[in-house]
Amino acid sequence: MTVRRANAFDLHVPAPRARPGDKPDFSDWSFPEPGDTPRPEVDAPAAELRDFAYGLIRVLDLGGSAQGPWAPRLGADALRRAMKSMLLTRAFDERMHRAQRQGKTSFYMQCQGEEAISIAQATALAPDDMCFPSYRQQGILIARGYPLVDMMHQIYSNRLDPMKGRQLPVMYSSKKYGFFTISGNLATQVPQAVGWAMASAYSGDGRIAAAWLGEGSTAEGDFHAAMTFAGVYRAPVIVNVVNNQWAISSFQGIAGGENTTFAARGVGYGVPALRVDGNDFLAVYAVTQWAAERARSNLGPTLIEHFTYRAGPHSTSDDPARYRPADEARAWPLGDPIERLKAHLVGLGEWSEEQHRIAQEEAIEIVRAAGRDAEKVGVLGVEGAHEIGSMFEDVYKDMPWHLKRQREEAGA
Amino acid sequence: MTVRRANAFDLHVPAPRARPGDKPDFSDWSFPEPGDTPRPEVDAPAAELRDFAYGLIRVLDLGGSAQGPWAPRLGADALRRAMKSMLLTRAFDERMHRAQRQGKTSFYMQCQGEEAISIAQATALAPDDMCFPSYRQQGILIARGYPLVDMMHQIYSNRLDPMKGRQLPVMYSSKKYGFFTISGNLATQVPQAVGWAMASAYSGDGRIAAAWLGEGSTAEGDFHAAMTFAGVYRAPVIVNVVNNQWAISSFQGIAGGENTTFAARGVGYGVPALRVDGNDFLAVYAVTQWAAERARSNLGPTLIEHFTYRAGPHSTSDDPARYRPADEARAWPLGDPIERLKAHLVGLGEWSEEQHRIAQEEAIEIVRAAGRDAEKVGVLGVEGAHEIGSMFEDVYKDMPWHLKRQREEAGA
Amino acid sequence: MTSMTMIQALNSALDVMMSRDSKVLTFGEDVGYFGGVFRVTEHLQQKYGAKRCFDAPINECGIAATAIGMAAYGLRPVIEIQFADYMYPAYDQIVSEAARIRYRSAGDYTVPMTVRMPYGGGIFGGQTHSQSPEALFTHVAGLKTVIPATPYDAKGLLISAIEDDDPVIFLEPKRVYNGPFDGRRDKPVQPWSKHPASEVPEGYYAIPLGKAQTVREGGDLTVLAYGTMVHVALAAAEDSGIDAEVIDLRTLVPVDVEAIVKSVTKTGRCVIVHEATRTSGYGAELTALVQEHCFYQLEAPIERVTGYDTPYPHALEWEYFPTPPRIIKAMRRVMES
Amino acid sequence: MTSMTMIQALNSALDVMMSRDSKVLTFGEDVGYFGGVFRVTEHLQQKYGAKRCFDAPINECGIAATAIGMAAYGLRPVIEIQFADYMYPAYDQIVSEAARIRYRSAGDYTVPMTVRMPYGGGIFGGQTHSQSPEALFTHVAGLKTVIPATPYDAKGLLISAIEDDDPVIFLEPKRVYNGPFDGRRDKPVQPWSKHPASEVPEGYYAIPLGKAQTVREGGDLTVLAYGTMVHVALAAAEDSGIDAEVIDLRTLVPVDVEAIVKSVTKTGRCVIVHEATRTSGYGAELTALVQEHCFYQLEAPIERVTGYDTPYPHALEWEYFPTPPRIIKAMRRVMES
Ligand SMILES: Cc1ncc(C[n+]2csc(CCOP(=O)(O)OP(=O)(O)O)c2C)c(N)n1
Ligand SMILES: Cc1ncc(C[n+]2csc(CCOP(=O)(O)OP(=O)(O)O)c2C)c(N)n1
Ligand SMILES: [Mg+2]
Ligand SMILES: [Mg+2]
Repeated sequence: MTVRRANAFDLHVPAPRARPGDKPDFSDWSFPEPGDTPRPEVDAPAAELRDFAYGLIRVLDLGGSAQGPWAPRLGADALRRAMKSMLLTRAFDERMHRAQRQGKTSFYMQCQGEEAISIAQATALAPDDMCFPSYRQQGILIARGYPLVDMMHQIYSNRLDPMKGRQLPVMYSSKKYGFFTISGNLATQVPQAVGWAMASAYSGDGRIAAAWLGEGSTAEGDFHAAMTFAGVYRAPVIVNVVNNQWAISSFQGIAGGENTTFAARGVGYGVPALRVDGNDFLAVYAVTQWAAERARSNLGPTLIEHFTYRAGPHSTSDDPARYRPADEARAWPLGDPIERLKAHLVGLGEWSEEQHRIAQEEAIEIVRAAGRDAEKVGVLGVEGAHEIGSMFEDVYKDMPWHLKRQREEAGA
Repeated sequence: MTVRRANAFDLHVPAPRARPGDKPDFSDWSFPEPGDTPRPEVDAPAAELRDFAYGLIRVLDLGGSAQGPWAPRLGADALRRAMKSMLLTRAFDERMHRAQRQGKTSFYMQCQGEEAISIAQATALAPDDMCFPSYRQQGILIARGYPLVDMMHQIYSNRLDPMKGRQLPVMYSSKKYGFFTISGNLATQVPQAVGWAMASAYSGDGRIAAAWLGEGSTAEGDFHAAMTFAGVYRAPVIVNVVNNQWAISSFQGIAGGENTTFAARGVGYGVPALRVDGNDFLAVYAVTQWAAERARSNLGPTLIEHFTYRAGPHSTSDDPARYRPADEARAWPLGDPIERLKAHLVGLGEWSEEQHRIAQEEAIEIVRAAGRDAEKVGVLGVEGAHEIGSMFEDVYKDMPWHLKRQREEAGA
Repeated sequence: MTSMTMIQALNSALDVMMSRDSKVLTFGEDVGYFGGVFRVTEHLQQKYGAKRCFDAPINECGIAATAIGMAAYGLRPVIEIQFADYMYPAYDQIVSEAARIRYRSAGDYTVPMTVRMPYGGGIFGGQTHSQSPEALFTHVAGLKTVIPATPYDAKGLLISAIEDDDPVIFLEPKRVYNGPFDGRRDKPVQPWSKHPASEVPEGYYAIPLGKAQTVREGGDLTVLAYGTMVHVALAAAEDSGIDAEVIDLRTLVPVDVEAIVKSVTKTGRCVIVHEATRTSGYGAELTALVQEHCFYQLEAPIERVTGYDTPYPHALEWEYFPTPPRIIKAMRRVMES
Repeated sequence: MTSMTMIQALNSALDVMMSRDSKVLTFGEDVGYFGGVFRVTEHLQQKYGAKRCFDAPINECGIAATAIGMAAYGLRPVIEIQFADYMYPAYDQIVSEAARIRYRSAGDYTVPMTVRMPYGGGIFGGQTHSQSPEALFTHVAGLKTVIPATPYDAKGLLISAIEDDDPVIFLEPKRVYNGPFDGRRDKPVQPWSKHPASEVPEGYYAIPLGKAQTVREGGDLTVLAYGTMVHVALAAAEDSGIDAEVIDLRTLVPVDVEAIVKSVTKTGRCVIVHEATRTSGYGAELTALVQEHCFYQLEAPIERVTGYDTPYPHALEWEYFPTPPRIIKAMRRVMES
């Protein structure tokens, strides 16, 4: 029998590398070199793919050249389009963050530093593949050409808000653009995506589903449900874990990141899992394409961990300087996704500093114009933007007696 | 962009190897040989232990000799004690199953074929380590010497039932014996065990916790919660997945067993995971001892998958011949745990057919005697076994006014 | 017309809908090959294939969530939660998601799913096989909650639930799955075949949601009940000698307030019966509705006969279960007030 | 005595209990270093160490479950669910486990844990940051449900909750965390320091669970309220010119039925106010209780002023929120009946 050692115990509570006042230092981190990771066949058995969960697929080196077998064949036009979407996303975030600060709405969430993920993935997926995003994938809507002004109407909860002012800002929904209605409850969308993919497989229509959640949200039981069902029924779905190192004030160690990678979760279910540099547009594009091809070939789900950094605050409700060094984002060893794609395009001779500056200004101008239009319609809090009666609609397809009565009571 | 292949899809629904009418055939299964698996140091890093999740730790060969580095040093007395507990457990199950059939109670659940697991583990754990069982670990109580007659009182919901007739049969509870109150809701006990272990670590008292759940129950979100918290806080806990191939009528593929092992779930969290032949008493003892030592050395949690076969029905409420070949249990390639320990003891010269027969008869007699005592007190449905008023007790520590009023209403 | 048990009627509803509409599929724990622990989905896998009727992992959250995804895709999934007691892990998906997706997306996405669950006690199932959680659903805007009491209603209501474009919680009174138990434990068990409401058409028919049914006419007192308790209330009415009107609500949300008001306006007295714990049970809502609508007609306090505010006990199950004598006592008190 | 906001008072309660009893510890999402998104646990990690105040993974089920395990071990964990809207994943562990462990083990194991959660709307939080799920707890035997309305009560009740040997659901009205909002959006915001109930002793004191408080005496009508709605009800009483008695229930289960009955017996009229959706809300239970106990004293139907039976909307938040004018309308109707 094992020997009892009283008081040998200690409750381990993970702590991040640096807190406000500390100097962020990633110098002891090391990553596989760009180009070093092999690209397996999409029909490789999951058991042979386990190592990918512990590596990091990289294509762009920090100088901007594309390396190795994962380098995708993407034309310069497509890359420039993607660049413009990334710039638009960043400009949009900046303006809407400011709009909230100016009291024009109640809440906003940026995706600063994570733009490559949604935009590369939207580029790799078919336009009618179905997306089940979290609140930080506005890039998908932007890349798919959803009108910015409609996003703003939603954020302002104004008269033209497609969600009729019912949802918190950024909780978009668009069936037409293959974008599922965002939930405030973390991770619930992931098993829903699996169900959608099962339905697609059942119906044989060839569309696949993709879901996104933060590394913090992988702790939720819904993620486990999603992985279990996806594995069991081999659903054509891509589950994307965006590991941006933070979940509000909690570093990724609180979600289990001290013990293994988040991609390793996939290994646990026998689901192929790839870990990718999320700030590397080309790598994200390439792994998504690989996973999509797997799904479309009836080979089932893939988990992708996007290794990135949340450069902005969690939302307009928090100040990250209270829980992490203010300059940690700048110290991030894998750079900024826009700068890295820019270096690549410039290196290819397909882009220039000047073109970049103009594109940035254009993005700002497009956002400004959309902002003007949206604000003309109204910002949050304009009386009468929605008639009271609309509050009682869409609870059910047909309004039952008790809601009719309550509508009357409300004077509508 | 990937090519759309409409109608390439198919919804995969796992199906077992054999259904009623089919011949059970495990001839294509292969396992590592007894003794072939190395025994790592308890402080080996989780990343070096991954392979153990895909192997099978075996000590006893089918002839009954103990092989290799996992062979534990356990004296013949301890082995004979364990054998007697296993025989007692089987005799107890047989009688109580019959008692339910005779209408003496509403429900019963056997652990036939799985006796080695709880009894080897109870032997390896310290008597005051805390157990969070599912409904199939009656062997722990029996090995720890909990009075059989009290188990029967519980099963009969009679006047002396320590749970006052409140719980379904087999839902035991005994703080004194380190046995947590069993829940009807699957897997809820697993994260509770982690919390208990965290409390123990916080308090530094040197006790560890262990939890059990079926392979089917690993699908529940509570299992994910347990693994996440256990990993993050390095809780001194052993999580035991009893993979008995079936969850009522669903084979283990419905819980994800087609894609990888259940031990692999641990790999997903970076938690060391061992896979063991659950019908091999010595192997189960050895891995439990290893995991307990890890936990006691402040090295955190271990997951153990016990690979076994549910030889009986799920409970008295079902007839397994409706969903699996009636002779599948007999075809199980890893034998019966009692027979295998018996062969070992006989091989050591510490046991004989005759001793076995006597021990079996003794077990039956002990159970019969306890049964007589319990039935004298009463079986389920005896009027007045519990006074009505007791129904309102223990909802809260102190009875609030509304329960007092309801008690009056009930005429108590 | 065939005589069916409630199990058979539910099975027939699924069969009819699966044969009419390839968008209907059903899954849940042990639902596939085995046909469900209560056998409601028996033969459906054999008839429609494993892709339309299959086993699910033991994860009620995942069962609900994947059904939501399927419904958003355009299918009409019918899921089984093995016992209502095990719906809690699915509660978030049902309450925060299924119930709100139409509203939050302003009709962009909808969730036409049906959640079947056996509920209620009287089978010596103990505290985790006996619960009646209907009030946890009636409080949630966006859900409809339905409880049949007979084979005929079970089939017609389940068909309506499947055809409904909103999520429907369909609670099945397991105590009367195989026979119309009326709470008289001493009387011999009746089979459904002796009950007129076991005459069930083999084909398609629908009973509209939101409509109650008066199952006994009476002038002195109104008893509101649903599920198993309808039979118990009828027995109580019979044994009491009181001229009681018994209303089977059938749908709890939206409730048929007109039928309730009409009856209580006539009788001036009301007893409400359910098996769930009393505090904040659905009986509280019914009490509130009745007193809001019929205050001036009420001649006595409304009484609730319910499960007690304790977990469902095993040995004392019959002390917990609202039996005819308990209901009669309440009826007398209300009559004498 | 210091003037404290409700946040500070709650923080002080935790501080007092952690310093008195090493068995008290607290955890939840962002609760550790950051001190909670509403800052209720600020400085506690710095003062008591990371082992007594720490961040948890985003898994409310795990937070509740590990707390149950700790409580079974003998500690007194206090957990924070970041918003009440996110309690659903923890619901099974709270309802099926925490609430029943004492009962099912016949007292062998107990669960002295406190579950803190900010609830309620009025902060433009939309449907997943505004819910009032109290009725989902009041229906569950084995739980106590507490809702303070002032800093003084918040501290005294939280201390009692932590000391209680049963699981306590402690709902915090986040709209009045920083000031006593009374529903008059046009009036300047008052800080707590202007409110007498912000005078809070720095040390230990306890307010017994199960006791309501009459916060305004009156003879014509009783208003029952809790949390934020206490302040709104007071404003309504003031503005209405009606001589209303306002009762702050403070504990919902076990509710102080004596205080309610005494008041309604005196006034003969009753209005109930809560923010949760109406159907099957806690107001239904209060209505049922009042009519059961005071039927012959009631001179008018009891009215409920509540959130509507819809998800909590974002833009129309103030149309949804039960404001003084809505309450006054109901008071008038009740007075004129
Ligand atoms: C069920 C649930 N619990 C808690 C929250 C509160 N919450 C909102 S965002 C967040 C952090 C999420 O972090 P992560 O998943 O890493 O995503 P990120 O914000 O980094 O993109 C938390 C705790 C919630 N929205 N839902
Ligand atoms: C939350 C929950 N869902 C469903 C059930 C019904 N149920 C009881 S046992 C069981 C099968 C469990 O199988 P497994 O975990 O493999 O354990 P085993 O019975 O094989 O020991 C099911 C589905 C339950 N008790 N709790
Ligand atoms: Mg994150
Ligand atoms: Mg099993």
